[in-house]
Amino acid sequence: MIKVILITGRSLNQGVSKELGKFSKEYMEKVAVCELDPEDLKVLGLSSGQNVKVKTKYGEVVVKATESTQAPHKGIAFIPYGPWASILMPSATESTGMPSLKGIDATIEPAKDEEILDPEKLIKMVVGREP
Amino acid sequence: MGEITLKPKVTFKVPIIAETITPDNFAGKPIEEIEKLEMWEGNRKTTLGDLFEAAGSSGEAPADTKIIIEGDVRKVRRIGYKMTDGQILIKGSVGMYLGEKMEGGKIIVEGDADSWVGAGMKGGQIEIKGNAGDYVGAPYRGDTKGMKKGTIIIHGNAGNEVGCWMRGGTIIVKGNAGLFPGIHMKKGTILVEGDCAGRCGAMMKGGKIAILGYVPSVLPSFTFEEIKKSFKVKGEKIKGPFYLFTGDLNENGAGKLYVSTEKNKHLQFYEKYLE
Amino acid sequence: MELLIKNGYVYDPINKINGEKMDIAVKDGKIVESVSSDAKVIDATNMLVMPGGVDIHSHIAGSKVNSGRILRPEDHYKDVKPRTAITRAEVGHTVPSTYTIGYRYARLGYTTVIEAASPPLKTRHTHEELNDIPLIDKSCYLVLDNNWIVLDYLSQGEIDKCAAFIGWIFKALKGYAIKIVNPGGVELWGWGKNVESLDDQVPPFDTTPREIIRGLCKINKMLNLPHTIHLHTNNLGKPGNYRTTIETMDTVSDLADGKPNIHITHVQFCGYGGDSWITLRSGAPEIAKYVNNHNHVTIDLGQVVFGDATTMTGDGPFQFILQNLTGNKWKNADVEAEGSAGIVPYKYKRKNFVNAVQWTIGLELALLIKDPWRVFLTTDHPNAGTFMKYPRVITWLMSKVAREKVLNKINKRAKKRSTLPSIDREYTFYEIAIITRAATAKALNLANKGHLGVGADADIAIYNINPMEIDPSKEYKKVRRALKRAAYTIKGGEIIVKDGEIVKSFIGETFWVKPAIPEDLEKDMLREVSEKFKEYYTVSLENYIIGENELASSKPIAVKTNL
Amino acid sequence: MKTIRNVVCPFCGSLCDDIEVEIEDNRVVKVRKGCAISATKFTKYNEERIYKPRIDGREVSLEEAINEAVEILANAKYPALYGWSCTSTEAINIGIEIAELVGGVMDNTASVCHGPTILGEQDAGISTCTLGQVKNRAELIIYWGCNPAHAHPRHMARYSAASRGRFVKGRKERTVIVVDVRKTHTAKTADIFIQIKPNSDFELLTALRWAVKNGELEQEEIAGIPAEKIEELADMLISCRFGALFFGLGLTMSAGKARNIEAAVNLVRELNNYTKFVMVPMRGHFNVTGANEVMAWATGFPFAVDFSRGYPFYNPGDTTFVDVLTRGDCDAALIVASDPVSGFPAEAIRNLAKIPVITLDPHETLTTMISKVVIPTAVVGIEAEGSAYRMDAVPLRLKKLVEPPPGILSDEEVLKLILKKLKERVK
Repeated sequence: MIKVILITGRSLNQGVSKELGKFSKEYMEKVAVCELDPEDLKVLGLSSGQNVKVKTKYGEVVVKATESTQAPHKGIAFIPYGPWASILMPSATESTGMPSLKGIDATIEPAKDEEILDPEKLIKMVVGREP
Repeated sequence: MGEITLKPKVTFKVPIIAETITPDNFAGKPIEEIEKLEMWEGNRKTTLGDLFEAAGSSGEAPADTKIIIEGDVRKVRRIGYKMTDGQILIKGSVGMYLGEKMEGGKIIVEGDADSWVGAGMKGGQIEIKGNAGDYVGAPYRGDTKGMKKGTIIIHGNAGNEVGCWMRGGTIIVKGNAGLFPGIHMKKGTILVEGDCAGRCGAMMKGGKIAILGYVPSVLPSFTFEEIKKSFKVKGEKIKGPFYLFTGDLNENGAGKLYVSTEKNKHLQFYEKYLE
Repeated sequence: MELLIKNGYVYDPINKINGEKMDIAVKDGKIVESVSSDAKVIDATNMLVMPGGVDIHSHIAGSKVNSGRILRPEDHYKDVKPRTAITRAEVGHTVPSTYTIGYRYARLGYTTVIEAASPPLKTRHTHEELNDIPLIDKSCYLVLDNNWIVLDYLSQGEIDKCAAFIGWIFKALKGYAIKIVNPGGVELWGWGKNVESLDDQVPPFDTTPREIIRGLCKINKMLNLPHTIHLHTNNLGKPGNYRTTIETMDTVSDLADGKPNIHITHVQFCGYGGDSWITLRSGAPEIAKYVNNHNHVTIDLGQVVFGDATTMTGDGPFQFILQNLTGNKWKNADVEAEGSAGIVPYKYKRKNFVNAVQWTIGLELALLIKDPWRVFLTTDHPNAGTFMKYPRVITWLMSKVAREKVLNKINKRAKKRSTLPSIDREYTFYEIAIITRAATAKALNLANKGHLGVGADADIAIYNINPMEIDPSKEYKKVRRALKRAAYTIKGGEIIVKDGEIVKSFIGETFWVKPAIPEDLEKDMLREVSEKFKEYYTVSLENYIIGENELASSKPIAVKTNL
Repeated sequence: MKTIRNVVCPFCGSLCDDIEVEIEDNRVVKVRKGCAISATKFTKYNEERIYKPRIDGREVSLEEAINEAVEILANAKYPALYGWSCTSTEAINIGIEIAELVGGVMDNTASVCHGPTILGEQDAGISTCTLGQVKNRAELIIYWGCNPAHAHPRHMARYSAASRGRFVKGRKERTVIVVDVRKTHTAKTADIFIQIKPNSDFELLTALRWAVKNGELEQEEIAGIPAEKIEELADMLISCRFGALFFGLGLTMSAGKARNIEAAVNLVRELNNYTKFVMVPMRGHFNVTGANEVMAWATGFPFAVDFSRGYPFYNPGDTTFVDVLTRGDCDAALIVASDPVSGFPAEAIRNLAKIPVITLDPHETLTTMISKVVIPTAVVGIEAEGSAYRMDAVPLRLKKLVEPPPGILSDEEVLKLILKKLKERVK
């Protein structure tokens, strides 16, 4: 397990796959991911493409770890905007209207055999009922 | 002193605008008139009597009128709006804008208070036994008329921007404070007895801020002056020692920032600027 | 739909009617000779009847105004009115919402208002807001003096093509007149600089403010546009700038042919004597003297009213100076190849020397310029105060007592330096009708506005005050009260205001000029312009053009040009 | 087959208006000039389309759906109307009147992207410009907490770093600085990359301003950047002829939020005492700026407007949708052209799932999944026209290229029907 600062944001892949549909295979492939610094991957004993569990004070989610193309950023993990990222975010906005979607303390641990939930399962988990 | 007790009739879902709950509006009125006072439940205009069980009798003048609120009023906003005298005691937690533009009297909250406590307050005293939200004493967006007079005491923690655009008065936070205490401050005093998330006094032009606990750093636009033994708030001496900074120099400000030396060893490097 | 307004005291200067007791007949939105017996009758006995007001210079719509709204939430909180069955919610004080602007002008008895400065690239935005301003008719001036294509053509001396371009731009963007804002200075503001005189160079263009003004004045005549060039001077807001103002007026005097050929706007802001803020004095006497001796000039006041204002102009460098003086929040918004805009909140204080001098300048101009047909009432809303203060300004003009009451409260030094206390002139209702309606309509060449003759648009204001009995000089408070809330405002033959309240709401017309340009000339010009567009702009020429379908109620005015 | 030129791309805030599309039997078959996202948007807009209105998952007629929506909105004591950044200005304008009529909270997605930019502006102002000023004049360009290479793919080529203008001819004549927590693909193209510690932008901006004012920095390192480096940087900013700062959610979402923007505004304002400097927010959705503009002219406030008492009240933090949801204040919601469920924090989503939600969208989304009423609409900019505002508030006209599927109306048309019914219903 490693401690990281989690940031979220737009990515080209997220932008393109979004246009293919929120329930498309591509969207899940490109958005249910966590970009990590190669060194951090090493520490976790993982290689690109294996699953990790990301935990914050606010929630946890399983996504696919990928080696960042924007390294070095040891200790910083990136997840594109989307349902997988938002589960990890605080809802408090410090009375600004804006949740803190960048710079959250998080931990990351290997989760090779745990499944990545598709959007439907994810929402079911969040709202606690069949959508 | 006359006492009026209010109890919510139901658990509120949508926001309740209750700016009519003030000793000024209650004083000299029989219950049935108090029950007619206007309130808003979301987008429906309604009356105090529809939303609250009211009992007791008010005093002749605001000064001898005490309002006691029981039950959950976290959705109830603007209690004590522009009140000039008398007392409000809230036994639970309360919603936003408590004591907005308050001019006198006293409000006590036994639980927590949501954001904008004492927004643009002009006098009187507010005491929160629990925690307070963000923007304690602050004005609305774009406005520069922050708290001018009076005292706000928070026994728990306070959120971001305590005393934003403050023009006078005193705010005491006995717990921890979030980011930006005293931002845009012109005058007055802020005392944080616990830790502070940082960026104290950003863009301040004047006034005094003291942090007795830990601060991650001091803004680069503040300059270190000297080590001070103590800090005065409302005549009372608070023992230091403190690092004293002046700022915000970016605003040509002359605000004073006192930071405990013991709790902030990581700021020792400033001492090289002594002599 | 027929209306008969009976027994009112009518002030209709264009038709030389001066307080005559008479009836006004209305049919299908126009003034007519007579109406049938089943016409709805409005009893205007002992009331003041005038044409609907015509505001020649007000900032009511577009990117600059909206930036002011966004910048100033604190301006809006206290000035609100809930939605009614007829009206949308009202909100805003110095920078109100579009709906609020329409309702408030209508309550004052105004029925036509022109947005004073629209940068071409953002004129689509201006029209989207004009579409949402109810009741009044409106239009907008296009800022063209710092436009690169105009400057290229002027530097190269290609005045025909420049005229063709400007003619085309009115058709393409649906504007009404040529607005000039600190010519040359605003282009240099692109580099954080400014000009200081009419003869400074404006690199990289081989031209000067003087040449730009003269060029556009000639083009205005070539295109035969209904209004003159509408000019915000260089050096605006600087002590001593009254000299620049007079020089600017004089630089086109030789181009005049008996009619006005230049309008200098909000002259209060460019009527400063002295050489610093300490030695500041009014330059109004000198300017008035020039105007009295030259009939090619018209002006409007930009009268200061004490209290809250929001300064917003296309004069970026001026706004930059102002934010440094005040330390207030500052928005600057430059527009590629066209100009700039700046916004700074401001509060005019009686006891402030500079503000007090500014207050005297506007009134001195109005009182020292003899011909009311060439000096118009404005506050350059919201720069010197909101248009809601017009009734107050009118009473200052009609009553020496009202002026003295304020004079006794303003900064002493300012009072001592001002000639205002020595001026006895008091405006009559007839003259007020001229400077708020008749003269502005005439200056805009709006044949159907500003008068009540047969064929005119039935835009009528009725105020509950008896001009025969009242003495405005003494009872100015009554006058102010009456003018604040019209007894009736009639727009296009519809009663829209009764006893100061909106009783009907609809969207008025947006008028714009459509100059006829020789085809081949337009073709040549457009070929060059589309090339320049690729280099200068970030949008395509096609997407720059605004379709007539984008206007809620479009009223093109065809113009025969001398091209 | 016909070719349509100068099409405005309805994806990001860059609103590129030079797109060429080829239409064959009411389908876009080819896209030229657009970026990868644009090309996908124009050709794949029929993926996961909704073709029939739904109530509780059951297909119904448009009229039934509209009646249900009207009932929900008319009965609600505190309805919220949210989204609006991916539809036409005209549609948003009707949404505003609906909110006013039903006494609801009208918020747009700006509150979770550049809302803090607006809050910063409301305290300090902003020195900004249209993108052509940058293209024609900017010698120095900073990208701070934004990654156009990914989020606004053609921005650098058309408007900024590599654009060709009248006075500055291209990338070689400009200095490009990137400030970010990661070496983004934008950073890789920069002349200078400043890797800043997360959540310390405010400190760096404050230090830069102090250095510009020629003040002495008493700390050796700020935000992970050595003091000398900061002073060097300050000198560079002062000595350029025209500088532009582009900033993104790296500033608006990280610790300090609106105050980060205020610090940037103050830095730029300071720089204007020495040279010409401007800043432009990198707005995300194609018409989020338009949502702010039309709300401002109609209500005085650019987002987060509460009409519950009949007139507009504004206080982000109170009247913003995420806060309204998190506190569980609203009892119904109308979502237009947005998918909050895929982007909002869990607690907010849980509360949204508890109330009746009406959603207008061309496509299946996570939000339509939890909606009681779903009304499919046309894709604005492809199947419907309308106005949209670029990130620099330049208004452009979106084109209608093809016919929408049979029976599908635009957001504007559906909202008009709802408003009409509401006016009869609410009296």
